[in-house]
Amino acid sequence: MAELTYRGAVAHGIAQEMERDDRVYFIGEDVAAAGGVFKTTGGLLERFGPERVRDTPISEEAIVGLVMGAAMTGLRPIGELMFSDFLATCWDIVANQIAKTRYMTDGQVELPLVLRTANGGGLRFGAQHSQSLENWAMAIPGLKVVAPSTPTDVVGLLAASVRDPDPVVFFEHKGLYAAKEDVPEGEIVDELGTAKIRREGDDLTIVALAAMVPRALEAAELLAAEHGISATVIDVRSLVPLDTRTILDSVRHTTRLATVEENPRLCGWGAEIVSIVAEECIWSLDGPVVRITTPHIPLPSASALEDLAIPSVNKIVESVTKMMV
Amino acid sequence: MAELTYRGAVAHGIAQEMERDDRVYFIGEDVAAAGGVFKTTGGLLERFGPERVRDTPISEEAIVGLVMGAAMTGLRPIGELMFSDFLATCWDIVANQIAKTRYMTDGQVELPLVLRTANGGGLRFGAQHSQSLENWAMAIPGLKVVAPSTPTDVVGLLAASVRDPDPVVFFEHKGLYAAKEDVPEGEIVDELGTAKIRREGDDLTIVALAAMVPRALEAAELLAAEHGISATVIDVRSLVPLDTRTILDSVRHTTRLATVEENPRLCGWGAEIVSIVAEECIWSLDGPVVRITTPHIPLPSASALEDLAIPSVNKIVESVTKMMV
Amino acid sequence: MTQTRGDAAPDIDRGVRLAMYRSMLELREFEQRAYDMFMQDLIAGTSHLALGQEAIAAAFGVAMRSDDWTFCTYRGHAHTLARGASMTAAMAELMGRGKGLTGGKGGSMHLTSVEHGAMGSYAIVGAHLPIAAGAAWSAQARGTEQVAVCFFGDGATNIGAFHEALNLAATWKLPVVFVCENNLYMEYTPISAVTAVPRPAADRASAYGLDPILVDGNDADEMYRTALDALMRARAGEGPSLIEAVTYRKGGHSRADPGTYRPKEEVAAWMERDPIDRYRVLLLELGVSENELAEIERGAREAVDLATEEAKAAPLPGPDELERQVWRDGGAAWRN
Amino acid sequence: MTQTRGDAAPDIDRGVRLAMYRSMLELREFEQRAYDMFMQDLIAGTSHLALGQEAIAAAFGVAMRSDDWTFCTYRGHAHTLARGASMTAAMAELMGRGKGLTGGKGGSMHLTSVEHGAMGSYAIVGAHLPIAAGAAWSAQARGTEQVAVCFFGDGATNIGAFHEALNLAATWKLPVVFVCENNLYMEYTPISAVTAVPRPAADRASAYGLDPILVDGNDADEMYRTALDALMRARAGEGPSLIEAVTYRKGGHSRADPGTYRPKEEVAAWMERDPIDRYRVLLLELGVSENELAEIERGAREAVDLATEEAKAAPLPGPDELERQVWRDGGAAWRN
Ligand SMILES: Cc1ncc(C[n+]2csc(CCOP(=O)(O)OP(=O)(O)O)c2C)c(N)n1
Ligand SMILES: Cc1ncc(C[n+]2csc(CCOP(=O)(O)OP(=O)(O)O)c2C)c(N)n1
Ligand SMILES: [Mg+2]
Ligand SMILES: [Mg+2]
Repeated sequence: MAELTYRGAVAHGIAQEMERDDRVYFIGEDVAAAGGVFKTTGGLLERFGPERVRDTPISEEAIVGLVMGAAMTGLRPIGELMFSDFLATCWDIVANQIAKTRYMTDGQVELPLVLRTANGGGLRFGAQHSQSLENWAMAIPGLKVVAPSTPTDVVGLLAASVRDPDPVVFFEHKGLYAAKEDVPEGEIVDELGTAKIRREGDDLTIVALAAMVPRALEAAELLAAEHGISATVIDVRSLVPLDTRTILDSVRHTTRLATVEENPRLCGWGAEIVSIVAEECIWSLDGPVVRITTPHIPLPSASALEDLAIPSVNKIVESVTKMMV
Repeated sequence: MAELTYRGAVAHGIAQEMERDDRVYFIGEDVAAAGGVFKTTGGLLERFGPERVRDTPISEEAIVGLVMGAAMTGLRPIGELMFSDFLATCWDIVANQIAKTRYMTDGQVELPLVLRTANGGGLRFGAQHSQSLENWAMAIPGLKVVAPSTPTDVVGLLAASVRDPDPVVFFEHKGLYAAKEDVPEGEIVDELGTAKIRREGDDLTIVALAAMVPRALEAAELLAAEHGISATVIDVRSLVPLDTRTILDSVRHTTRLATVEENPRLCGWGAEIVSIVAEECIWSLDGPVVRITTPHIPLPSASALEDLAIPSVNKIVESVTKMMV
Repeated sequence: MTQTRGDAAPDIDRGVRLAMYRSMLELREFEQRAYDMFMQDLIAGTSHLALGQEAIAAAFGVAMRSDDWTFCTYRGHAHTLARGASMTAAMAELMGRGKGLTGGKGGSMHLTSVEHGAMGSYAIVGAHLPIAAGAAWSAQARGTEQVAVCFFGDGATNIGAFHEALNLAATWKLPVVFVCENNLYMEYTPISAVTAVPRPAADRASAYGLDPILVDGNDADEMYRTALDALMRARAGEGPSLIEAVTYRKGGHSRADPGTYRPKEEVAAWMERDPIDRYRVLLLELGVSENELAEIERGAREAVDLATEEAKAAPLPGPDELERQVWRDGGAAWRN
Repeated sequence: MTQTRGDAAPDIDRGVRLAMYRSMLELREFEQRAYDMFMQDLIAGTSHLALGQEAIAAAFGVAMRSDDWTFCTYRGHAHTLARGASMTAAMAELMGRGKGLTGGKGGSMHLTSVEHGAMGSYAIVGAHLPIAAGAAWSAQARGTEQVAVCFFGDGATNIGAFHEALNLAATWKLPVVFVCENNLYMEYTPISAVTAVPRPAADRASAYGLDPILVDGNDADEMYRTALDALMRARAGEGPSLIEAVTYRKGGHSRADPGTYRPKEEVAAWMERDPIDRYRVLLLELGVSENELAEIERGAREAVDLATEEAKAAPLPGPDELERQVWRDGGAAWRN
């Protein structure tokens, strides 16, 4: 067991896979010589050399297109998009090409690739560098979507993503980069499509993702201590494939559901989960559900405003207690 | 009253607004000299001249960026994206710039612009020319989102969009271009954010959009005739602003809800509406809801497959009768 | 037209020339047949024919190594077939049949035959340039000396992906050949009306440190020499080429388009420069007999006849095909 | 460096020169203060300073007409202030105060002051080039002779939006001036490592039918002449210009970056070419007195002192600001 930050887990995870499989290559802006603007990829250039770890120009379409073309011809490339917001600058290649090509070619073209990107708010970077965009990817058939909340999960889910034969968009939360954890020695390989129950309770199921997981857990402690409400907290981890079984089982047990999303309100993964529940186990519900989200606004930059926008521990506690009346 | 096609209503609507307001300009690929690849904009060049109606290169980022820059400096421009799928090639300018700029500048920059685009499937154009992408826009705070289902609504909602001080993405359904209707004489101006009840019923609320509206209406007739189920059909028309009042009132009355979406399954506007119902009037529901959608797949090209993918009248009838058991 | 690097190249083999002729004829016959079938409503949707532009696809088809890769557009029947993809499967695909190249999923705009190195037809302008560069990166990384060839239109030179792909390919010296088929029109709009330079590709080469290469796309021999040279340079590690091949469509942009926006005299002048007619004259001059040519022509026609019959007999895709091949596991499940 | 169109221009007015000097000093003082405050944690988030690059913003600020428009990047403090935006409001914005230029909503990367023609700072590389072209289109359409000036970095020349904006602006002859501030680095990576040509902007001008313009971005006079000339051409309907102004950052890319990837000798050589130091020497040579310069310097410092004090005293934005100004009606409602 060694302590590792979420940040450090990224390089650790990439290195584990590059070591294992020489078809794994890694490209992006400022990722090689500089080790990444979030210092997530330091040391990889030195370890694997300039052929396999390479700096690109500011050309997101070229980065993602390169990764796609390489994946269909024998590499297992990883591409970095420095901020998830920049997915918009190459969205055609991601959503229209990468996602659809296996289907359009009836399986002739296979795309074992990973797009890693720094997602999420809380760092006062403003509306164009703080978005939580996992929903964009979730809404596109043909993309797998992963968003870990712990260092161990970064390593394990990144390994699973690299080994997956289909394209994966891997959302790292920049607000979690400093988070630390003891991580098991040796190879770590996790499984996509598996949610994790982080806390067991009987009165309520809270479903959260990425940076919202620690907040949901903290809220659950407060709910127990101050309101006598016992909550299960589920870390979704993977939006596609989605572990609906774990979620539905939990809702059937607790009979109440809250989702905690960092993304803006409309059409988020929370709405999808609520809808699945409303279609498949509405009779298990003992009351209305609640989606706790950022309001449907661009994210503001000022600390005083950003802190109000993104769901906080207090906001979760308040919303849940209000719903549970 | 004159008969007008949905296709003809586009040029009619643009002309009405260009005639009224000389700040309205219109640009896009092949829109001027050629009158549009769907023949929706014929005659505008001749009528308003090459300064106001202009062909662009294949440069979607430039088209949308131009429209944005012009809108903030005194024009009220309309830009065409030939197929909605191409939104992906300029998504940064749409989602990160246009949508966020008013907020980021605290209201200093105003963007009275309209992006028109041909949306939807059914024409055997395959996965990259058939998508229903209204959800992409709905998920972005700062965009208004409109999708008419009739020629009259094309004219009236287009007028409302052009006159709106905020950016509007206007989704025309290419499967409806041939649809005809008697359209009132004189100026037609509608209102964004208003759904229309197209059929009144007591047992069930069906919420539909664009090309799914006529199918939902046909299904409602069959449900009445063959299954004794009386359905209300709501044409949403405008996803942002969303007329939740009309939808919630109807669900409170009928106690059952089905949504009919052409877009792929995950995180659609149907999920949003279902979630709002689950949060705000779950006690009014007398049973599970059903979302009828295209499966979560890219759209296939072959007629035999595409017809299976997009919700059909039969599929709606089947899903509703199954849910109403 | 000038500036081809191949000017000083040795003469072209008779066999190669006949192969190009046969290939051009097949592409022509296939697409003419497809057009007829569209008109008879045996084919749905849309289609973008390369009638008149066959020399480019055929020359590359003959010049490329079998493990090289082709990336093309919605106007990609010719490029795909020129690599050896099955005409029957291609025709079946246009007809939406289950035995089509992509099982009816892709359709006319997405013909693909990976086993022949036809790595896909991309229907959104510009997207496949960076993707082709990616294949070239993989060849470079793995040291295989494979080359990616990427075909696109004049209109594509004005989209951002063109710029990003060219810059990156040139910087990394990737083994990719970018072939701009300048048919003077982007859909219905003359390329000159929307482009800041007269030669949309050749006048931009220097922005990527590349030499301008402007060739007559209706001259099969010139195309072949240019192709060979660019492929050789790519294989030798000398980096990408950007070729502008000037050509012309015989018909409209797509099925629905009669092409009436093109001046009559322009059309007439170009019809005189049909690549197949010209090549036939050349081959006769070079001593190929009328009989031999007629034989090749008959062969091409019969091949298309056969493909058409077989495609017509192919079954429609079954309903369970709908949710297959989203993922490697063969299915479309996004949940447990 | 050469090739400026302004070489033969008449001499520059004393008043203009002093205005540029004052402007450069204000930009310098403001950003140095901002840096200190970041270091004291009085400012959160990130920031990208233009220390060392002030001559470009200052020269354009002085040369532009008051109704011209500026479009800049995340590195946009200088360009915004050079148009006359309030230093107090800019500092308040960096501090996340309610009285900030954008009420705390935009922050350091999105400074905007529409009343001064500062039409926004755009934090995604390349996006604002087509947007600036759009403002120019509006000026052309309305016949106002306004000009849009768009500042961006060397790194931005490799993104697709650059290409699309340049081609369209040139084709439509739009009154827009594109100013590439080539500070030799895109974040931490030398621009030469990722670009196919040595001069990322100047070597691309011909791809849009434009003349190459390469100038010393640390020479305020040369910048001023170049600016005047490009603005005049744009106003006269002669279309866009693409200017490459070579310069250098004094510090790192952003708050977090010590800039250690830059060779020591390179840094030292450039520090010798500080635009303000050089201009001070020039002004003395031209007969401006030491006293007068000291007075200007004191004025700039005091203005920044005052702005800092006022900003510190400004209140935080109230909670009801959160859901304001998504729409023209002032609110954020997306439903009834
Ligand atoms: C990004 C994008 N914009 C627009 C279109 C619609 N479109 C399809 S083909 C075409 C014209 C392409 O012209 P060119 O590149 O010259 O190729 P050609 O069709 O002449 O072979 C256009 C505008 C598209 N497919 N993709
Ligand atoms: C599309 C996009 N990609 C990446 C970034 C991250 N990023 C911010 S600044 C920067 C470097 C820009 O370099 P340059 O254009 O030379 O401008 P400079 O910062 O040197 O002024 C990068 C890569 C971004 N903001 N937008
Ligand atoms: Mg063309
Ligand atoms: Mg730079």
